[in-house]
Formats: sequence, structure tokens, C-alpha cells
Amino acid sequence: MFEISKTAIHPDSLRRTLFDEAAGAYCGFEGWIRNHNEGREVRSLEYEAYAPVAVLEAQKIFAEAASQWPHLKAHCVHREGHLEIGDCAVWVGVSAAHRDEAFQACRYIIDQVKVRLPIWKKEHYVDGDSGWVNCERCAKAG
Amino acid sequence: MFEISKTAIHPDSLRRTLFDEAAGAYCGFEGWIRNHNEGREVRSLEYEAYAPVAVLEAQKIFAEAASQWPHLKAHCVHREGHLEIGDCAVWVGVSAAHRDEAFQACRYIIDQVKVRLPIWKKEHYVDGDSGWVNCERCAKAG
Amino acid sequence: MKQITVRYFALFRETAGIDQETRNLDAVTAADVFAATADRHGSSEPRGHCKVAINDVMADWDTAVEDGDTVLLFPPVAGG
Amino acid sequence: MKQITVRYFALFRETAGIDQETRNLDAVTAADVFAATADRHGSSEPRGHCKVAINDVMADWDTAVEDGDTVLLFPPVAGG
Repeated sequence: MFEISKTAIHPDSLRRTLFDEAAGAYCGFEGWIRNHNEGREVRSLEYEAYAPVAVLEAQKIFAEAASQWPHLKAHCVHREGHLEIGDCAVWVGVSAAHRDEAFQACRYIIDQVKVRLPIWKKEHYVDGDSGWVNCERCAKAG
Repeated sequence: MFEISKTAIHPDSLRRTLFDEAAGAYCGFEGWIRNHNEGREVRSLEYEAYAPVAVLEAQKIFAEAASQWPHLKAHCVHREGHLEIGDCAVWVGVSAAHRDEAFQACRYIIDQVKVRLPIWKKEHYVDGDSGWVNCERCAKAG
Repeated sequence: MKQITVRYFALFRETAGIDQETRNLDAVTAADVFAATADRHGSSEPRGHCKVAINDVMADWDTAVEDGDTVLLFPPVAGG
Repeated sequence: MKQITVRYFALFRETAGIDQETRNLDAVTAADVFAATADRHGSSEPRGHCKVAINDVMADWDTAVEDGDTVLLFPPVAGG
């Protein structure tokens, strides 16, 4: 399941939703706002998301993960709005029978979420400037 | 840092110790007691650990991770004693600048912890039987 | 001509100065809509950088647009 | 002969019925200690399955043992 949240993400209560008596492994990923990006000092950040399309695209990503690694439980929450250094911008949690599938599915989901969902971030720099950040794959494409 | 704990593991408060303004990624792994192993129904579990050697060996594992992925923060806690289905047996948390190193280091640490530390588990089965579990690598070797 | 509602997001919205508008466009594909609204979003080359959705469903740049469609123009995404 | 304190863990402790004992052994290496105490721990082949520590430091099976050493015999580990 995927959701866009306007309020702080609480990984501990979210991971409880993935408890399963048959699950032996849990892998969680969190993206935190760090104080630097591409050589510039970051003060804070603004996330914009278009939820109707983001939710549909996330459902496709989860279906892809489920077809590769059956029997896993997965969940992802992404923030929108204003975030400060240290805030959690995105959380992905996966529980599965064994650790190999938990790690792989968690990694797959965050990698796809980052490049496919209509979510944008604007960085506010310490020097007063600001700018929209291009995603990694787009930056490579030129 | 590594520790053996006689009481419940609380991942949420543990992960706070890894907060770092320069860290953009956190990867956490938890091993949960599941209700089955190698085709048998498990009721509960007993972990035995020999802490003096486990702590020394874990320090080596953390040093190996730090030499491969500099600038990361990592922490691991392993339970000893009696555990029930759903209990957290081991937690590994890693924070780093980027997600690639966080995932890789977390995976490296749990993989090594499982095969190198003097920790044993005795499973109590639903049918009343019980038995010590051999580690994965040992089982393959033998 | 087709009546198309065009929605601008993030950088495109800031550049356009508006969230959305309805225009009569001589457009066959989503790429045509992108080109015809360059005066608003200010970008010349969508492929490999930008994404598009039609009526809230992700689409390709060569997907056909119909009269009455809402076309969503997404600048390079940066989730996570 | 060397006076060696041998400690048994997990399955070995259960099989031996004791935590530890001090014995006079004709042993050059850790593997010799393992073989000489098979009557206690009940296992015949340590390599690839079991681990050994000497005086709380992980060792190899061909590490030499000295008079007064404490040798820790670890059955196959299963952390996590």
C-alpha cells in the first residue's frame, strides 16, 4: 500500500502493520533530509506530489514486486509539504519469510518510487537561493 | 556498535542513535521469530549467546563494513533468552549519505552476524519436540 | 482543433505562473501538447526528462489526445 | 600434558551435561582438544561446522594451545 502524507512519518507504528507470523525478516528504508546536496548547503525542502497518479503508479510498482517475490507484505509512505533537515521524506517497509527477498523487494520499491512517481522537491539553500531538484536518472539522461 | 540484550529490542529508539545531518538514507533490518522453520511448526525459541566473543567478533565485522563504506553509522542488537513468535531477535541499522551504501552495509552486517557470532538457537516445536538449529552455511558444509 | 485542459506541476507551474488552463490545440499526441504549450512551461524537449499523464493515467509522449482530455505535464521527478 | 579448561556451549553443553571442566590433555592444537573431549561433546568432526575460541579470542582449529589455556568449543552457530 502507498500513501502521500502531509504529516510526519512514524516508521515504528507503520512497521507494525507488516507483522506476520510467517515472516522472519523485515527490511525498512528511510530517506532523510540531509544538510547538503550536490555541493550545496541545504536549509529545508518542499515536496510536491500529485497523489492521484502517484498512488496508481505505486500500485503498479507493488504489483511488480509481488510478482517477483510472492508472499511479501510491503508499504510505502511519502511526505509532501515543508521538511527540515533530519525529517523522514519517505519510508518503505517490507516483511517476508527470508531476508533475501525482504532486502531485494525493499530496494526495488524505493528505486522505482524515486524515478516513476510524480513527486518533486524544491531545495532551499543556506545562501538564500532555491531550486527544483532533477531526479537521478533524468540528470544522467542529460 | 554491537550488544547482546536480555530484553525486548526497540528499533525506533535505536534508529534515533543513527541520526546524522549528513545522512540521507537509513536501512534497517529485523529478524522476527516466525512460526515455521524447515517444515516444522515453531512455538517459541531460546537464544544462547556468548557475549565476550560475540562483541569482539562484531567489532571486526563493523570495522570491515567501515573500510568498505566510509562515513556510515551502524548499530546491531541481538537478543538472548526466551522469544515468542513475532518477537524481534536481531536488529541492524545503518545510516549513510546515500541509499546504495546503507542497503549494502546493512546486508553485509546481518549476513556476517548470522554466520560468525557465537549465538545459538533452540527451537521449541508445536509437537512438543525441540532442537538446536544449525546455521545456514554450516548446514550446507555438512 | 481539440479542447485540451493542460495542468502544470512544480517547475512548470512556477514558470507558467498558472496551475492549469484550457486551450484549443492542434495536437495529435501528448508530445504535440507539450510543444504547443512551450510558451507556458518553457521547456523544449520532454523525452528522457519529463513525464505525462492523460486524465490521471500515466501515458507515453506518443499517446493520442482526444477532445476534452486533461493532459498533465510533469517536469523531471525527484521523489525520495 | 597441558592443563586445559574446556567450556561447552549450547548443544555441546547439553550433551556434556556440564558447562566446563579442567583436564590434563596431550594436545598441541585446538583440534586436538576437540578430539580429546569427544567423550563429552559427542561430535567427531569440527571443521566446517564448529568454531573455537581460546581465552575469549576466536581461533583456528590448528592454533596451538598452551598450558593453562581456556578453550571454548562452539557448535554450529545460528544467530539472527
